[in-house]
Amino acid sequence: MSGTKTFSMPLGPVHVALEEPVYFNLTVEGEIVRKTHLTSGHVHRGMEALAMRRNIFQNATLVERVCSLCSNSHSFTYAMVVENALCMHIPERARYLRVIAEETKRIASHLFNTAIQAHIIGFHSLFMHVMEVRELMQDMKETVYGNRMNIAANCVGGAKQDINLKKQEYILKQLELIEPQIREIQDIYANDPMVHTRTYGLGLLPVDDAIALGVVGPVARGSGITDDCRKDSPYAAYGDLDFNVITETGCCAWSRVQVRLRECYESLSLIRQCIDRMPEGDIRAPLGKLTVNSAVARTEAPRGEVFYFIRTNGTDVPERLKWRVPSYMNWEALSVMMKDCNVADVALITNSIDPCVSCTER
Amino acid sequence: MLDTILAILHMCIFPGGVFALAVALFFKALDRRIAARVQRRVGPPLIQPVLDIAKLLTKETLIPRTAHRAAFIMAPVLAFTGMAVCAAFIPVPGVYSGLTNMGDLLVILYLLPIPAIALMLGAAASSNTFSSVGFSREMLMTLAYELPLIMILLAVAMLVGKETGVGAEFSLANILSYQAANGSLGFHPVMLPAFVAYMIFLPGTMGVAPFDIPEAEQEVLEGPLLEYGGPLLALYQIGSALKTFVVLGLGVALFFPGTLCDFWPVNLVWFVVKCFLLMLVTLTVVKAATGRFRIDQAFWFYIKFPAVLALISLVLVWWL
Amino acid sequence: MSNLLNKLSVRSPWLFRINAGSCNGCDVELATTALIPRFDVERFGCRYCGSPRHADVVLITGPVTLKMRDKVLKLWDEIPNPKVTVAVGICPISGGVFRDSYSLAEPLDHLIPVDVNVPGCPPRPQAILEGVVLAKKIWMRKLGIEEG
Amino acid sequence: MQIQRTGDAALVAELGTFATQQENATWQADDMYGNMTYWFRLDTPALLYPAAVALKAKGARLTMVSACRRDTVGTSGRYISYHFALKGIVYTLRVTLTDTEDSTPSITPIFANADWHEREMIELYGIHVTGQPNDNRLFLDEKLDAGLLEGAVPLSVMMNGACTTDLWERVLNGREDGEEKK
Repeated sequence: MSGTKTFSMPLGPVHVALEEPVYFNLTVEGEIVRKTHLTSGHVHRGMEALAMRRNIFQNATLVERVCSLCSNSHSFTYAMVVENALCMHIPERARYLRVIAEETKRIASHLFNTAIQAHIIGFHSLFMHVMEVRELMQDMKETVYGNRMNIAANCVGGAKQDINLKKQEYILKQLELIEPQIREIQDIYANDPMVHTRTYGLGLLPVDDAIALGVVGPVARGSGITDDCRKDSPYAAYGDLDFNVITETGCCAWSRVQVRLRECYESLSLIRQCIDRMPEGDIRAPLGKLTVNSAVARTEAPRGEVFYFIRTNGTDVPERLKWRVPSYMNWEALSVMMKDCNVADVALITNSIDPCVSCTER
Repeated sequence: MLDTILAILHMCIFPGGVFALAVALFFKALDRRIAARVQRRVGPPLIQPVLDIAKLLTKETLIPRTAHRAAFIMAPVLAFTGMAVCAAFIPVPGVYSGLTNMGDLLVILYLLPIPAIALMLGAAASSNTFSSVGFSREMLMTLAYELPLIMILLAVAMLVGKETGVGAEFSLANILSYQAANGSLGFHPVMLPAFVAYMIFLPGTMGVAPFDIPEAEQEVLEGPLLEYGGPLLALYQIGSALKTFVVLGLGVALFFPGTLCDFWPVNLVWFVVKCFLLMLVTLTVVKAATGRFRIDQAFWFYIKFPAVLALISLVLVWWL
Repeated sequence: MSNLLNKLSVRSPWLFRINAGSCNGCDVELATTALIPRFDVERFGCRYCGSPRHADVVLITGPVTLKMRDKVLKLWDEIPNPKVTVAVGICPISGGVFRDSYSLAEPLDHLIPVDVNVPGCPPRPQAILEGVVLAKKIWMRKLGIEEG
Repeated sequence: MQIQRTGDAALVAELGTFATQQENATWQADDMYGNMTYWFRLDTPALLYPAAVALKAKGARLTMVSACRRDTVGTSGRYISYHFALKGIVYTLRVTLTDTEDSTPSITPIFANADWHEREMIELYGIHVTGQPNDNRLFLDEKLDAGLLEGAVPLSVMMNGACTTDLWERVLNGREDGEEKK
């Protein structure tokens, strides 16, 4: 390949491998990337400004559309932060209902990311297979909540809709169907020679860098950091449920996918436990008193920790609503991962942090 | 004079031109259809490749302002004509013995890389960053798979030449008649590594998974083809379809040219069936079951496996 | 002859998608529609292409943000004629939940002629499929062929 | 079952020393699940740096920085809240900017991930961050003014993405007409 001449290669903002517009300017030497410069902001929709002009109920709809892949995490955390600011206590049943919705979205989101990885390495059959399996979760969301992406399961004070016995049976049946398929997928991603060659040892993020950059979610856990809000500061029903925090020590793209797929098993078990232990009762609590207050809330979204901050001033329009999404923390890690990588791997490494541009740029 | 007219007819109608294109497009449709079935989908109708080309012909041709106009237009034309000529050299055992007085393996060896060269020319002419990455990838891939190809052809030529006592036999017609007398080379134990090497060569030269690196949609947005659209893209597609016919036909001619009887339509169908089986094994199934290599991985893969396999055959032929 | 080609051509719509600042719900559904066996757009002869130069039907999602506006227009210009534009989701139509934001440009149909709207947040894959089928009809009309 | 999860007492005490000596400068609150949150109002923005060093020494992680609009505080000055997480407990340092002290020190040297937060603050609110190494735009288009959320943006500018009636006109006119904008 041509000597030491470098040239700059734009990647994006519209690129098939990236679901969303983001613009990398790569300085390339032959096939090796020497420098990456990221230009973002294509999906900046000024949502925080919008949130300060809408009331707390309208905002529930708005924040759900920060990003459709982790939409539930946003409405979930938003509901929590408002409840914290208003000093509300939500009914026991709602706490379990929220976990069911969250874990359902988590499985769908993890499978989607896994599928996209197969797509990027050009493994179409595997990609279609994973998407088809994910479709079982989509069916479940549509049947239970009425929408395939933005399921609107949460509202301030509890859950929007109850899951009756018939739906519970249906959910259990779907889980029964999906579990062996996820096991099969995990086996393929762990052992298939092609997937292994392309992803193992790719996009290394050593533990020290991971800590310094404050990465969260499967990216941190793929680098061996045990960090999970569901365990650190239990919320909803997570304190009463049994699950493990999955970690891998490979620090590479392969490990991150393994973390995601193994987390799916935990999610399946969490949904089953919820259906098993869910108490009868109300699903919504009455609204608390609007005062001048500040509150924070954090939850573990599929991509990592979501953090919300609210300042209320006694009216129904929040004075400040600010959130930070997991991808926001993980983006910076890309510069470490992409050090001297191959042009062919840029999209693959980017995908390995499960980037969510619309979340990050709001 | 008559020879020339006949040669042109061979290039335009049979086995090149119309026939090759019809077979190749039908294969392509079958390929997509079978891949779809493997993935539990319905897949496109069998006429889809024809529709695609018809559609491309109706679209407007956009030529980027920064592109080198003449080279940009010439490249797909070159790819198409190169392969149309090459297809005429492919013998159909029991029906047609190739252009005997001018055609031999060396001509095919020279003609085969034309689509790749045309693609590189087009990529260079379109002056686009992704195209130039595609260009360097295409070049590396060509280097990677041409090496085993040369050794495979050499092994075949040496074997036949040795047995018939002429040193190295490059005439396809003679290779065919040798096989008709002594059995197919594919069943010859010495040639087995070379045949396997040829099967690995096929996906590389056709640019399908796991070697679809130069045109990787997810990495370099179809690379060299990025700036092409409309009729020019159609020419590339026709050229690529013809190439499918050429490489499959060549494989059948070199390794399994056996005929069923003396009735030519039967032999024609038998030839097409063999080509199809070769495609099924080397292109369709492999494509459906793998992802894509990185360019360096693919390069070393070709140096490690097909080149070594072909070399084994070559050395064995030399010694035995 | 050219009439025949035109008639054949609409059976091979190649799709290209532009994300103009969407929350990626529509994009995920587009990927689902396109690529999973259950919906399989390939049976209509569709194919997703990586280059705008190969495209016939362009699917645009998201409210058009200021930063994406010029890029959307540029990409749209690079698609050879005849082309059909499909706006997927409620955002390109009105801005959806993001309307009134300082960061949005204009609704999509102020910028480029939109042929088909597929409303929904996000639309179901079946709705997107119908959008593509409608796009084929409009393409025929643009070519001057009667439906039939 | 309700378990109180409280923070590191030593850290809380140490951060308390940076807080204002006025009333209500430090407070704590727990949510319905028993997770405690700690809030500290710092005397001057300059104290942010040593407080961040103390948090870093304990191994805390910066989770978010949120700035507020100037007019929300009343006359002049505004809050910036720095949220840190340590072992599941959130500690928030609140800095007040006034007319006389209108800049905050950059904590990027301590927490590498503060970079984006600070740049966002600069471009959305026009806050001065002293020592911020990176002055590129993060999200906002060049066409928009920095400090956009500061509040002084005319409504007409804010509303340029306003919805039109186009869709409904189209629906009402009926699709069969085949009106196509050329």
